[in-house]
Amino acid sequence: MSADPALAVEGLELSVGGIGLVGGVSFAVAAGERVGLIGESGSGKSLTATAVMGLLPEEVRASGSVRVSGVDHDLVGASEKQFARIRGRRMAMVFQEPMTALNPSMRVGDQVAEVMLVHGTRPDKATARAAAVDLFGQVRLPEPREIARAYPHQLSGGQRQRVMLAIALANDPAVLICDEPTTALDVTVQARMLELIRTATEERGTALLFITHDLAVVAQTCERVLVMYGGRLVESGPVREVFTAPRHPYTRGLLDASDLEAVDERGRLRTIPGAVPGAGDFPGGCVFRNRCTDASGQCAEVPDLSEVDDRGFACWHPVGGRA
Amino acid sequence: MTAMTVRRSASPSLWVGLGLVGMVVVTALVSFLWTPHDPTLVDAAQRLRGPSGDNLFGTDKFGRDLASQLMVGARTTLFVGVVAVGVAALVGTPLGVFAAMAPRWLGELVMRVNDLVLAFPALLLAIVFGAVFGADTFTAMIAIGIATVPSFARIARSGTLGVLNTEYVLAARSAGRSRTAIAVRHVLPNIGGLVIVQSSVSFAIAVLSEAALSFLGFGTRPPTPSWGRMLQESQELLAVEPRLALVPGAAIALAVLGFNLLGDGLRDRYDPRLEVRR
Amino acid sequence: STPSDPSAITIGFTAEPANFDFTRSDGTAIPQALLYNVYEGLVKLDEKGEVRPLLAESWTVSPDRLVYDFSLRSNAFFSNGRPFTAESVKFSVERVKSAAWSISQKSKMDVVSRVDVLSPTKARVVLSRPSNNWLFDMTTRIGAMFTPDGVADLANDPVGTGPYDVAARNRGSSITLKANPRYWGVKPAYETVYLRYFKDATALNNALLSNGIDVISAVTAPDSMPQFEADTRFTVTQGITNGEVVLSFNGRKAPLDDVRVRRALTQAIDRRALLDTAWAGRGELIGSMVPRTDPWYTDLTGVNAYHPEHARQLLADAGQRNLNLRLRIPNLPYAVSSAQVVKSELNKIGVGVTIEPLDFPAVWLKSVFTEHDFDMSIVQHVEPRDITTFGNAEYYWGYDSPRVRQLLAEADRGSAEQQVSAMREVAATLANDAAACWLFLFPNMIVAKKKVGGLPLNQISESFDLTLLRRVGS
Amino acid sequence: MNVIEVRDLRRVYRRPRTALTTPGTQVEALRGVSFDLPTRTRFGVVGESGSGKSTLIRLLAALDKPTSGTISFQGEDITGLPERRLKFLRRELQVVFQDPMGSLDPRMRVRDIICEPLVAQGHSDPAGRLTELLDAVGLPERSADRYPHQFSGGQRQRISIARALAPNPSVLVADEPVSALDVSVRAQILNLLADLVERFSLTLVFVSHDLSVVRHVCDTVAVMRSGEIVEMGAAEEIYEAPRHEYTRELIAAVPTLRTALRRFSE
Amino acid sequence: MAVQMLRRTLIFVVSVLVASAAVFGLLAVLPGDPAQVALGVNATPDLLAKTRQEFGIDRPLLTQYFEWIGGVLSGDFGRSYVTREPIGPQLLDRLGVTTWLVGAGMLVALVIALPAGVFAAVRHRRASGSVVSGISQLGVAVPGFLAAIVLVQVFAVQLRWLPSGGWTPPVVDPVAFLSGLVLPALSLGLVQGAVLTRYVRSAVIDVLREDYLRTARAKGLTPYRALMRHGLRNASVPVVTVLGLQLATLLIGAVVIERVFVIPGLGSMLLDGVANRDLLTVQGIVLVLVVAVLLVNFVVDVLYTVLNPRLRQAS
Ligand SMILES: Nc1ncnc2c1ncn2[C@@H]1O[C@H](COP(=O)(O)OP(=O)(O)OP(=O)(O)O)[C@@H](O)[C@H]1O
Ligand SMILES: Nc1ncnc2c1ncn2[C@@H]1O[C@H](COP(=O)(O)OP(=O)(O)OP(=O)(O)O)[C@@H](O)[C@H]1O
Ligand SMILES: [Mg+2]
Ligand SMILES: [Mg+2]
Repeated sequence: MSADPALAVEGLELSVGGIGLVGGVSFAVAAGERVGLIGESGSGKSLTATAVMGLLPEEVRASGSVRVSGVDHDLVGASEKQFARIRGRRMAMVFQEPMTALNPSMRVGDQVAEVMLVHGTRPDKATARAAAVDLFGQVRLPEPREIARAYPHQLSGGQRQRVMLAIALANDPAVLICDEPTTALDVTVQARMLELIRTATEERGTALLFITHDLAVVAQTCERVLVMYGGRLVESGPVREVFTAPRHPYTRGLLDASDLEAVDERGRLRTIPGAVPGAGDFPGGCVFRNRCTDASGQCAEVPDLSEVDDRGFACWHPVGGRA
Repeated sequence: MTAMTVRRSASPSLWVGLGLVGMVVVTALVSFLWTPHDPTLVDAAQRLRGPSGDNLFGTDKFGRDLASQLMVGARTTLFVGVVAVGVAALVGTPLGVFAAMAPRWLGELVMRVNDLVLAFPALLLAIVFGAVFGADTFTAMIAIGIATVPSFARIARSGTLGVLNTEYVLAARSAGRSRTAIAVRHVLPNIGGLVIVQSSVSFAIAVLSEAALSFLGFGTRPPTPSWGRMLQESQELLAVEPRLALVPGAAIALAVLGFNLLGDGLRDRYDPRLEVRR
Repeated sequence: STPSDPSAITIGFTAEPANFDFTRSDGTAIPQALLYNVYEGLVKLDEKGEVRPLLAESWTVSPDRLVYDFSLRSNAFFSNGRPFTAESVKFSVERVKSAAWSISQKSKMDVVSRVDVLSPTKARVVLSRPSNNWLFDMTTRIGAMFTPDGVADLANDPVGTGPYDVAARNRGSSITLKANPRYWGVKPAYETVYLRYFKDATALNNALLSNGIDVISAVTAPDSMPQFEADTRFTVTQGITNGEVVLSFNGRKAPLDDVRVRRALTQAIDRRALLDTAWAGRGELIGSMVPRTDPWYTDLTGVNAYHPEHARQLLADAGQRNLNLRLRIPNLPYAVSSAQVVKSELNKIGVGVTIEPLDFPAVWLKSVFTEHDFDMSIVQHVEPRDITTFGNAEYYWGYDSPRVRQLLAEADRGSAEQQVSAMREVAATLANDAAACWLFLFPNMIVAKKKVGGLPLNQISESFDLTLLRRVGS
Repeated sequence: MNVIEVRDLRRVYRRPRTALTTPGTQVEALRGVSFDLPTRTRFGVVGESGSGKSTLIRLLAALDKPTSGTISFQGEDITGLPERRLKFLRRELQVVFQDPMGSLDPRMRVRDIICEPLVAQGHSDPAGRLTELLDAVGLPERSADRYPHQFSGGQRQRISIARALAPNPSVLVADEPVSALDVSVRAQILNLLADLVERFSLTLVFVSHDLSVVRHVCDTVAVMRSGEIVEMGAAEEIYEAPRHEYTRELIAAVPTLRTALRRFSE
Repeated sequence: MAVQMLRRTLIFVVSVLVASAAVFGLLAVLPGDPAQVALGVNATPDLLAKTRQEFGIDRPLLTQYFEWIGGVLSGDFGRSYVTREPIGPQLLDRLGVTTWLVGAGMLVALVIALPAGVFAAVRHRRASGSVVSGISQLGVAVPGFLAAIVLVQVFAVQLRWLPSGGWTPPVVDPVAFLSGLVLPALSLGLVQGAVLTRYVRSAVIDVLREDYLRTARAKGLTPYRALMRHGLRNASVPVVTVLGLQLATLLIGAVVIERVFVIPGLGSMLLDGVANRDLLTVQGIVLVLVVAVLLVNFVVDVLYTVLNPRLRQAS
C-alpha cells in the first residue's frame, strides 16, 4: 500500500437544515485497493459517495475534507468548475439504477465517447468512438460495434450497467465509486458484473469504493470493509477479520441476519431488534444504542472509531470485550 | 434501497395562492351583506368620478361605484369557476376513470371522442349555447365547462392507469373488491390530488374565459357586475380613464394568479413524484 | 394607404359589406360604400334632407302627381362602357319589381305601374297612385341605376355610373375605390379611396390615433370623443343621423297595450340623463320618430316628459303593481348601455326589468321582430322616414291606430303642404300615445385629419357620400 | 390432497405499440407450466427477472386470465370464472406483494387497509378482527390509525401480511416479499412468515429470485426460466444436487457469506 | 406497417366525420333563420320561403348534411349564404392569415419561454429563478385581450411606432405585413410564452432530477453543459405535447386578438359567420379547425418518435 492514498476522507460531516445526516466519517482508499462500504438503507452510504463526487443535493451542507490523488485542492467546497475537471477523469462513479442513469435519447457509444471528449483524452469524435467500442469489448459486451449504436432502451439491465462501467473507466480514473451497482441485476448477471469490476480495477490499479448492503457481495469483491450505521462509521477492517470476528454489535447483527443457514433452536433467523430510525431520529451518543442489547449509560457518549492497524470499531462494549 | 418519504412543507406559492383566492372569496361573501353603494344604480351626476373616500376606485361612465361592482363581480368570478370547473370535473373525472377501467376498445373510443371535443372551438360552443339558451354567465360557463371536460378526462385517465398499475389495486382485487369499489375507494382518492390541481388551474382558465367572452359580448348579462364586462365597458375610455380598465384588469390578474399559485402549491403537495423520492 | 400620397384617403368604417349586391342582401353596409359613389340614382338626398338631381338633370310631375318625366344626363356612362340612357332607367326600375331583387325594400317600388322610354334622354315613370314617398325613396338604393349587361355578378363586380369604381377588395379588411376616369361630373377630390373596416369601435379609434386611417366615418364610442377633440391633428364634426334609438313597447300584450303604462314607463326615464350616461351626451333628444332634418319636424320632447312621481301614479291608476318586464335587446353597444340606464330608471318607480341581450341580427330578428316575444326592446331605427312603420299593425311593436294609418296614407297622397301637416299630426299622436319611448337620435360624429375637408355634417342618406370630400391646404 | 393444480398454463402478453407504424410485440410470459400443490406445502418459485414468476402468481390469484391452460383451486377450475364466482378463492387465497410501499394505498389508514378484504367479503365484525391481526404480525395497536408512509419498510410489509391474513385464508401467496428489504428486516419478515404458516396451517407459495431465501423458507422449489419450469423438487435436493444446467448456474451465482469468505482462507 | 397507417387514417377520417356531424347538429339547433338575416327586416313570407329554398335549408336536415359532407369530401365546401361565393377558397385565405398569426405568436412564445423556462428551472431554488417564474405566473394571469389593448395603447396610439391593427398580405407589402404582425404576435405570444415558460420550467426541473443528468455531471460536464447536451432534448418531449395543445388553443384563441387587431383570420370569419347565420361557412370553418387540431396532434405524435428513441421500433 502506498503512503499516499488515492482517496482520503477526513471528518466528513453532512447535514441538511441543521439535521446531521453523516457525522465525522474518515477513511482512505489506497491505489488498487478495493474497499466496501456497507450498512442498512438510510445509513448514509450514498450521501458519503455523492459528497466525494461533489454531487450532493443543493440543500445538503458538507464540511471536513476529501482529497483525491493528483488533485491539489480539497474537494469539499470546491467549485463546480473544479469538480468538472476531476469527475470522469480522476474519479468516476457507477450508479445503482441501470434503467435511468443513461440518457434515453443518445446512442450509448456516444455517451461513452463524450466522457473522453469532455476531458480531451481523445483528440476527436472518431477516435473517441473507436475507443468506446474498445471499452465495450473490455467490459465484455458482445458485438461492441452494434451495441455502440444502440439506444439504452435496446439493452438489458446488465448491458446498461456495463455501459456505465465503460463510461466510468474510460479515462482510467484514480478512484472508482460504485453505489450498489448490481442490486438491480439478476444474480447470474450480478456475478459476472462483480467479476468484471474486480478485474478492471485490478488491471488499472484503480482505488475502488464499493457501496452495497449485501455483505456477501462485499466479501466477494473487496479487501477491506467499512460498516456504516446512522451516518457514522461503526467498524472498519479487512473483510475477513470484520466478517469472521466482528467487534461492533451492529456488524455482528448484520452478519447474523444475512446468514440464512444460521438459525436458532426454533429454526428462526437471527435478527437485530427494532428498525433503522429515520434521518435525524438516531439517538445521541452511540447511534446504535437504542437497538443494542449491551447498551449502558456509557453509550450516551459518542464512541470514537479506534483504529489500530487498519482495524477499527466505535463501541464501548465491543463483541468479545475490550482488548 | 427503499423509498424514502420527503413530505414537503407547504410552499410559499400555496400560501400566496390561498391568500389571493381567500380575498376573492371573502370579498364575494361580504358583497352579499354589504357594498358601499348599489353597484347597478345609474346616476348621471356621479359619472366618471375619480377615486375618493366615498368611491374608493371612483365611478364608471354610468356613475356606478367601481368598488361595489368589483365586490359583486367577485361573486360572478367564483360562480364562473364553480360552474365551469364543476361541470368539467364532475363529467371529466368519472369519464377518465371509466375510460381507464373499461375494456380497451371502449376506453379508446371515449378518448377519441374526448380528443374531438378538445379540438372543438370552445368559443363556438359558448356562442351557440348563448344563442340557444340565452347568453348569460351560466350558459357560457356550461359551455366552457364542457370544453374543459377533456382535460379532466385525460388527467383522470392517466392518473387512473397509474393507480391501476399499483400493487395496492392488485391487493384490493385479490381482497375481492368490485370494480366500482376500487374506483371509489382507491382510484378516486389517489387521483384526487391531480383533479384538485387541475381544478384550480381550470378555475383560472374559466375566469379568463369569462372575461374574454364578456369582452366579445357573449358573457355575463348586463347589468350584473362582472370583471370581464367591466373591462369591456372600460375599453373606449382606456385613454381617458385608464383606471376603469386597470381596476378590473388587476382584479382578474390577481384572482387568476391566485388560482394558478394555489394549483402549483397543491401540485407540490400532492404530486406523488415529488412526495416520494426513490 | 401611404399618408404621403395626397390623392389617396383612407376612411374607417365599422360594418363591412358581405358582398356588393344590395339587391339581394340587406343591411346598411353595402349602400354606405356604393351608393352615390359607385352607383347613382336619378336623384340623391343631400345632407339637409332635400332631394337633388343626379342622373336626372330635372323632372316634372303631372298635376295628378302620377306621371314623372325625367330628363337625363346624356354624358353618363357605366363603368363597363355602356351609356346611361332612358332604357337604363326602365331596366333598373322594372328590375326592382322583378324577382331579381329580393330584399324587402323592393316593395317601395310597388307603386310604379310602368316606365316609358320617351327618348334616350327622356324617361317617364307612371305611378298607380300619388306618392310623395316614392321620389324620396328613389334616393335610396332602390333608385340605383344598372345596365343590363352589368348585372351578371353584382355580388363581386358592381357596375354603376358613379365617380368611383371598385378596384380591389380584401375580405375582412378593406375595399379600394378608384376614381372613374370617364365620370360625367366633377372629378372627386381623391383619386383613390380605401374603405377600411373595423368591427370594433375602439380598434377604429386607435387606427386614426395611430395614423392608420384619415377619417372615422362614424364614431360609435362616444366616450372617446374628448381625446379627439383635444388632439390638434383632427377635425371633429358632430351632426345627426336619422337613426332613432327607440325603446319599443310590445303593444300587442298586456300590460303594454295600456297607454297609461306606456306613458308611465316613458315618464319614468330621464332621457337627458340617459343620453348623458349611455352615449356621453352626444346625440339629440327627440320626442317622436322624426329627426330634425325631416320637413315635418316639431319639438315634441315635452310630451310625456320626465316625471317619475307622475309615472308612479299612472302605474297605480293602471292597477300595475310589481310589474316585471323583459327588455330583450340586440347585443350592440348602444342598446346594452341604454338598457342598463332604462333598467335603473324603471327600478326607481318599482318596475322590475330583466335585460336579455340577444345575438344580433339573427336571434333578435327571430324572437323579437318576427315572433314578438318581448316586452320592451331597444333598437336604433336607421331607415329614412321610418315613422311609417307605425302605420303597419303587423310591425313588431304592434301599434295599431286607424287614425295614424289614415294620416300616413293622406300624407303620401297629398300635396307637399298636406304631407307636412299630416305627418306632424302623426308624430304628435305617437308621442302622445307613447307608442314607443324615443330615447335619443343617434349622433353623426366624424373625426378626420385636418387635411380632409367637406365632411358631411349629418348622415341621413344611405350613402357615405365621397363626392363631398375636399382636400384642405397643401 | 392438492389445493392447487396447474395444467399447461400459458400466458401471452401483447406489448403496447411503441411505434406509430408497427404493432406491439408478443411476449410469452408463461409457456406451458404444470404442477400440483399438496395442502400445506411451502412452495418456492425461483428464477431470474422476467422469467414469469409474477405472471404465475397473478394467474393463481385469478387477477389475470391465462391464454390457455387451467388452474384448479380446491378441485374447482378457476380459469375463466367471472369475478362474482370467485368469492371462495378470495377468501381462501391471499397475496403479499413485493413493494412494501406500492402495495399499500397511501391514502388509506392501516385500519382500512387491513380490513379491506373483510369489508369486501361482507365480514360481520372487521374491527374486532383488526386487533387480532395486528397482534399476529407484531404491530402495536395504535398503528391502526396511521398511514402507510409513517412506517418503515419492514413494518409496511407486516401490514401487508396482516391484510393477507384477514380473511383466514388457507393459501398465502407471496411475490418477492423480502426482495426490497434490508437483510436485518428480511430476517424479521422471514421469521414472521414462518411463524404464521405454522400457526395457521397455511399453504405457502413463495416467489423469489434468491435461491437461498427460498431454500430457507420452502420445502418444495420450482426453478423457472423464460416462462418454463426447468426443474422442480424438494428444496434441499435441488440445492444440493441440481440437475438442470441453469439451476447450477443460479446456485453458483448466488453470493453467500460462507462461500465468499472461503476466498480468503484459500 | 401499411395496416397501421391505414388504421390511423381510418380513425382520422372517422373522427372528422363524427366532428362534422357534431358541428352540423350543433348549428342545426342554433336559433335564427339565415334567410331572414340575409333579407333583413320587413321580409315578406314568400320572399323568405324563396330564399330558404335557394339556400337549400328547407330540406330535411339529413339531406342537407349528406349533401354538405359529400361536397366537403370532394373539396367543395358549398357557397356562402352571405357572400354567395364558394367557401373553400375563402377558408384557405383566412386559414393562411391565421396561420401567420399563430405561427408568429408561437415564435414569440418560444423565444420567450425557452430561455426563461430553462433559466427559472436551473435557478429554481434561487431568487433570480423565482423572479422569472413569478413574472411568468403574472403573465399567465393577464387576459390576452388586455395585453393586446395595452400594447396597442402604448406602441400604436401613444408612440405610433406600429399600426394599431389591420392586415396587409405579405405579397402586397412585406414591410407593412411585418409591422402589422408585430403587435398581434406579441399579444398572442406574450401570454402563451408565459404559459409555456412554466411548462418548460417544470419539464427542465424534472429532467434535472433525472439520474442521467447526474451521470453526465459525473462524467465531468458542468451542470449547465449537462443540461444543454442531455437535458433539453428529453425535456422537449413534454414541452412538445404542451406546444401541440397550445397550438390548438392558439388557433381558436386567436379570435379575440383578431378582433382587437382587425385581422381577417379564421376567428373573425367564424364570428361573422355565426352572426350572419352563414351556417355553411361556420361548418366549414369548424371542420377546418378540428382537422387542423387533429393534424397538430398527429404531428406531435410523430415528433415524439423523433425526440424519443424509446418510441421507435424496439430491437
Ligand atoms: N436531500 C436530503 N434531504 C434530507 N434528507 C436526506 C437527503 N438525502 C438523504 N437524506 C437522508 O439521509 C439518510 C442517508 O441517506 P443515504 O441515501 O445516504 O442512505 P443509504 O445508506 O445510501 O441508503 P440506501 O441503501 O437506501 O441507498 C437517509 O435517512 C435519508 O433519508
Ligand atoms: N402487463 C404486461 N404486458 C406486457 N408484458 C408483460 C406484462 N406483464 C409482464 N410482462 C412480461 O412478461 C414477462 C414475465 O413477467 P413477470 O413479471 O411475470 O416476470 P417476473 O419473473 O416476475 O420478473 P421480476 O423478477 O422482474 O418481477 C416479462 O418479459 C415481462 O416483461
Ligand atoms: Mg443509497
Ligand atoms: Mg415479479
